Amino acid sequence: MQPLRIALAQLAPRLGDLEANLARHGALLGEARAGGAGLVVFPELGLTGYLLQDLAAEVSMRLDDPRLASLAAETAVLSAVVSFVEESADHRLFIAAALLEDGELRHVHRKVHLPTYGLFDERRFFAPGDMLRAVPSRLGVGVGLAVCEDFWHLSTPQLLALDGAQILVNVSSSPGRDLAATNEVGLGTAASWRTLMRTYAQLTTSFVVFCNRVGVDESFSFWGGSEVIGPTGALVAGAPLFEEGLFYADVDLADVRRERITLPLLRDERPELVAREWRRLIAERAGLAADATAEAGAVDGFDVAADVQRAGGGRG
Amino acid sequence: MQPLRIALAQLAPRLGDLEANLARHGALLGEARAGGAGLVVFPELGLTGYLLQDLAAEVSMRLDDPRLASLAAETAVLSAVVSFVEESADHRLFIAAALLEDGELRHVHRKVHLPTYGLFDERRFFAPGDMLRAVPSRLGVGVGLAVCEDFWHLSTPQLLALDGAQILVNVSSSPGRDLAATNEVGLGTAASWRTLMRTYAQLTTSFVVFCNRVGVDESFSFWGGSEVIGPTGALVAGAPLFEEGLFYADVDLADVRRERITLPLLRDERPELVAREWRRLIAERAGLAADATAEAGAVDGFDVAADVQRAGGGRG
Amino acid sequence: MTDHTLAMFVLPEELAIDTGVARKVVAAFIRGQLRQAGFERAVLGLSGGIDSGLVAYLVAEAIGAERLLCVLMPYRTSSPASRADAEEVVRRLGCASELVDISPMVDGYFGADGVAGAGGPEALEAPALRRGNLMARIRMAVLYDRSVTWRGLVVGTGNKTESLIGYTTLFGDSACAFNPIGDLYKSQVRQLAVAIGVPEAIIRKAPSADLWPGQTDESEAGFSYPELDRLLFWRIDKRRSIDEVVAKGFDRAMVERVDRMVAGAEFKRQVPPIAKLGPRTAGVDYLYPRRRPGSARS
Amino acid sequence: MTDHTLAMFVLPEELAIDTGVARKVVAAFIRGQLRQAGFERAVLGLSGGIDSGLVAYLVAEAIGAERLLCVLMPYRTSSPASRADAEEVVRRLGCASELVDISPMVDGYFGADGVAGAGGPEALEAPALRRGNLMARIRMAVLYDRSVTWRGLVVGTGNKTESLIGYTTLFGDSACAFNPIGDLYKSQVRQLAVAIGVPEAIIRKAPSADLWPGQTDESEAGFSYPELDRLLFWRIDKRRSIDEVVAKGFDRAMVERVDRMVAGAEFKRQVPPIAKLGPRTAGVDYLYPRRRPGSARS
Repeated sequence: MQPLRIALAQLAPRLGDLEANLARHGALLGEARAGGAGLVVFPELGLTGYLLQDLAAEVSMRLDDPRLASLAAETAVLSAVVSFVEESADHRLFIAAALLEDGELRHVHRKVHLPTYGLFDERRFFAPGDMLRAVPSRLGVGVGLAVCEDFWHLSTPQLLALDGAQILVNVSSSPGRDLAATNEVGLGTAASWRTLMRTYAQLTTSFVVFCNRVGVDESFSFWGGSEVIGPTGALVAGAPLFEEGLFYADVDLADVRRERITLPLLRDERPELVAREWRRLIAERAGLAADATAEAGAVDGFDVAADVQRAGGGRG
Repeated sequence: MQPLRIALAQLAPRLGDLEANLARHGALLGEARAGGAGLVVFPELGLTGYLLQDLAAEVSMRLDDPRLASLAAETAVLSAVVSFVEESADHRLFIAAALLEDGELRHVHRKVHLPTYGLFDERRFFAPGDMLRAVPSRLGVGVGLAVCEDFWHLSTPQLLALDGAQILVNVSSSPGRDLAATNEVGLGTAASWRTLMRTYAQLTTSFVVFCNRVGVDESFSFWGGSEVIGPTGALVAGAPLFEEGLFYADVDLADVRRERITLPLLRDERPELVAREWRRLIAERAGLAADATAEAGAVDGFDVAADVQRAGGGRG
Repeated sequence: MTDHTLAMFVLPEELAIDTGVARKVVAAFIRGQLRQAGFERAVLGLSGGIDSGLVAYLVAEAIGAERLLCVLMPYRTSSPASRADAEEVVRRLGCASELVDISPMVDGYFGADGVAGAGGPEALEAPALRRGNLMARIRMAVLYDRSVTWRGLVVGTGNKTESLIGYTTLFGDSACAFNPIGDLYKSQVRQLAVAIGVPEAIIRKAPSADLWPGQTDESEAGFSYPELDRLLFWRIDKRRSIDEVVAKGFDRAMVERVDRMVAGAEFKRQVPPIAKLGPRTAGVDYLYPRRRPGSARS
Repeated sequence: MTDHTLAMFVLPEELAIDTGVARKVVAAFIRGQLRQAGFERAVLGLSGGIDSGLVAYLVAEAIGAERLLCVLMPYRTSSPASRADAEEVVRRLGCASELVDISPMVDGYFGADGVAGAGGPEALEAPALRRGNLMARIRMAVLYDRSVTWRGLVVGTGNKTESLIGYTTLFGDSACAFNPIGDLYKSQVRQLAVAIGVPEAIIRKAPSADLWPGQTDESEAGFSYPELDRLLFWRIDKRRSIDEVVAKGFDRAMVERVDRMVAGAEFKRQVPPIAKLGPRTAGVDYLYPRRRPGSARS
């Protein structure tokens, strides 16, 4: 039994108001500590609000910003994930999620996948991160940080889990939409997220901690519905839709070991095969290799073995 | 003496009206042929207009589109560069520039650098290309195609020239702006473009052919000012600002050889060194190597030899 | 395709929404818009129709009826039944209301009883559409004046169907500080109106711009709202091509006509373009959220 | 910092533009906007001030004066000098003009001579700002009605300075089909007005919204246009921080005040937000150019 109380800080940040949001984060950290939490997770851009546009450069912080250090100082005997706009030395702006532990900034994940389609325009204002890494934590397990859209690419949870994460943390600012979709929550977005988080927890046999904001930026209403999913893919606890608050989930970290013995999917991963196929795809896209999936007559490409196909020359 | 007449088709496309623009391209090809041109260059997205937004998916063409074949059919004993929205088999949309020669589609360049900042939002609607390649042409020299923003990254002209291009063709939809900038053309954008095209021509000792559109899409007025620059960096011929028309430039392709003997910059390029440094940068950005430029105390990083720096461990 | 038929109207199955979630989202939206702007109250023009009636209920649910002012702005030829319906909404909600008869302003321009107004003799003969557009703009001007005296933001009441086909007056009924129902098709407005308790008479009656006696939207447009809503939903929200919606059973001539209406109304849904001349231009490369620190009324 | 002083006004050096290029861009913009919308004519409200005067000249240069209608819309207390200046522009350009006295419409709402109008007795005491806003909106409504009879698009006449600080009436003077000078600061408007030949009297006089006799923009705002334009240029176009512009010599209190004005006016430069509820919402994830094949008036 390795019990851990996780606090989901499902808050509504004030758009562009860094000072107010910093104060609110500090207050919630104190409240969560009093509530017995060992890990507190805040949503994507909880310190700044989401729809910043040109405000992004005005609320950005360097990693040595004293305001971050002050916030980190409130994490004695506590782990917290907070999210903000990070400015690098060469003046790129990133959507960052940081792991704060025991008073220190332990690790920073820069959002890798910036959605720039439909209602999202992140690439216009932000640079993409270049790294996906799990990090050891004071909780005794590896933690993998991801931000919102990072989880809409299958490679993210897979790489983080293979890199040693046993808790996958996704912090999000997911706007509610598609009210007409027929599903149990009455909101297309929420249903999609719930499906994929259960899939990731089960396939990586890890805990998935999802913290999504609430409140309104411009036209968008963020739907909350933060959740903790166990390594079997079953829900541990979920926060309500659209309601602000601090919501708790009690987990037994030993569930990870039990599930990984029972369902050894990670043991059976094939990193070499997968990396080789990625290299092939990259070479093909760069025109350095013939297309082994035979774009024009795809049936062959999907059916025959790769070496046979390559001997045949593909599409050329 | 290897004379070539280049026609700059500085036109104002009709936004979203593929049929009208195809007809106009066909007519101008005929006119340019009658005018003695051997190479006709049309602007970026000349077949569709620039500010397409969600229209992009409605005017896209597969490379086997019969309308492209019809246009190509009008290039007997002629080279032409045209630009349109290309849809790939996996439904990505690209801003494409194609070299049409002797009735065939010879080469397609997919815009690599999609500006998504300030007044540009290309990444929201388009996928970036994965390749930069020079291509042999019926003109007897290599041609390197680039689209607008591709030229705001120094590596583009350099790679194309090293890959064998002797004519660098940039097709653009550059919106006029910054009227208050003090310079000889009264338009900040135009002055920047002129500076960099002269630089590229001189440093790659190649012809630079720049075709920029005119006309209005929404708030944007495109400024034209198409140009042909010789391999010494000197202007051969330029089209007026903001005026629609077919403008000619007569060049002697033998100037490339003369200039490359006189100023052997390409001979003196250091591909291995440059590629090695790119690999180092990529590894550093991915956290796989210590930062040799010592971000925190940058003075050391810029002054000392790389191996000394690396031995010292950099920033860690 | 099965239609999901309620007692009062036809609700196409694919358009049915979770009204509980919708009310939560809309209430949070209304409160958020007011708070960010530094306001506590709201004002809207109540016509007696379902759109403004629904918005009145939504605003009352979000911030309390005591913070809502409904302004009734009839013209002398406006339908008395509409006014009675509007008054019933005010009575049931218990919100504040004001009556502003816009006739003197409208007649001051178009003239009346054969006497020319400011618009000159020609304007005496102005057709109903011109009159309707001027009235919509006069109502906007009145509403914005009332927004000063009531110290409340103007809430928009246009729905998605009319916005897409352009059945609105630019700078008239479409003008507002924010719009809680602009992403709901007429059929969804009806569904939500039933859920929140808008008077049945208002839900049942045929939608009308009330430009002349007996006018209804559907007779004028030539197709029914459930039909039009479904077409727009498949064409726009679900990105179906013309051929694909025709294959679903829609009439090609209707599809093409609606396509033209949607394209022709694009300008009504956007800010007017400014010729780009300087280094940084609002809406082009100067992009800020509508409300940010320092932007609320203090 | 050296100021580039012309005879008629102060033109800060960093704001000087190439007026030849500006006229080319603006003329192409005006022609493009009309063509794409399927129109050949234009209409604008001519106040007698420099902004609308300049736009009249620009439109005449782009499409010919015979395709331009200038509408003069005085209220009974409007300055007769302004009207004379507007008439001089019309005379010099040789364009069509119409005079619409908006007094009956305005008085129809606010009342007059102690007799209440549609706005009720309270409105008799409405302060100048409320009156000015209603007048701006009434003028918009008149202009849009004239746009129907003249078959021309409404051309906007607001400049960048007033748009940034919010010195405009939402859905009033800022309402238009397109705006050729919205990206030019007041100082640049003056420079271009000199270049194109706007009458000197119009260029020389102090800018005023004419809300009350003797009102001028600069006395009301408390700073001069050249000073304000330079500050906005450095803060916004050149992205200088507050500290950086203070280091350039601007007064910190003025900088902070102007910053608040710009932030507070953000909503005037954008379309009203719609609560996002459906899969695809205009302006959010349904994004089309204002004009596309099928969208021009046919």
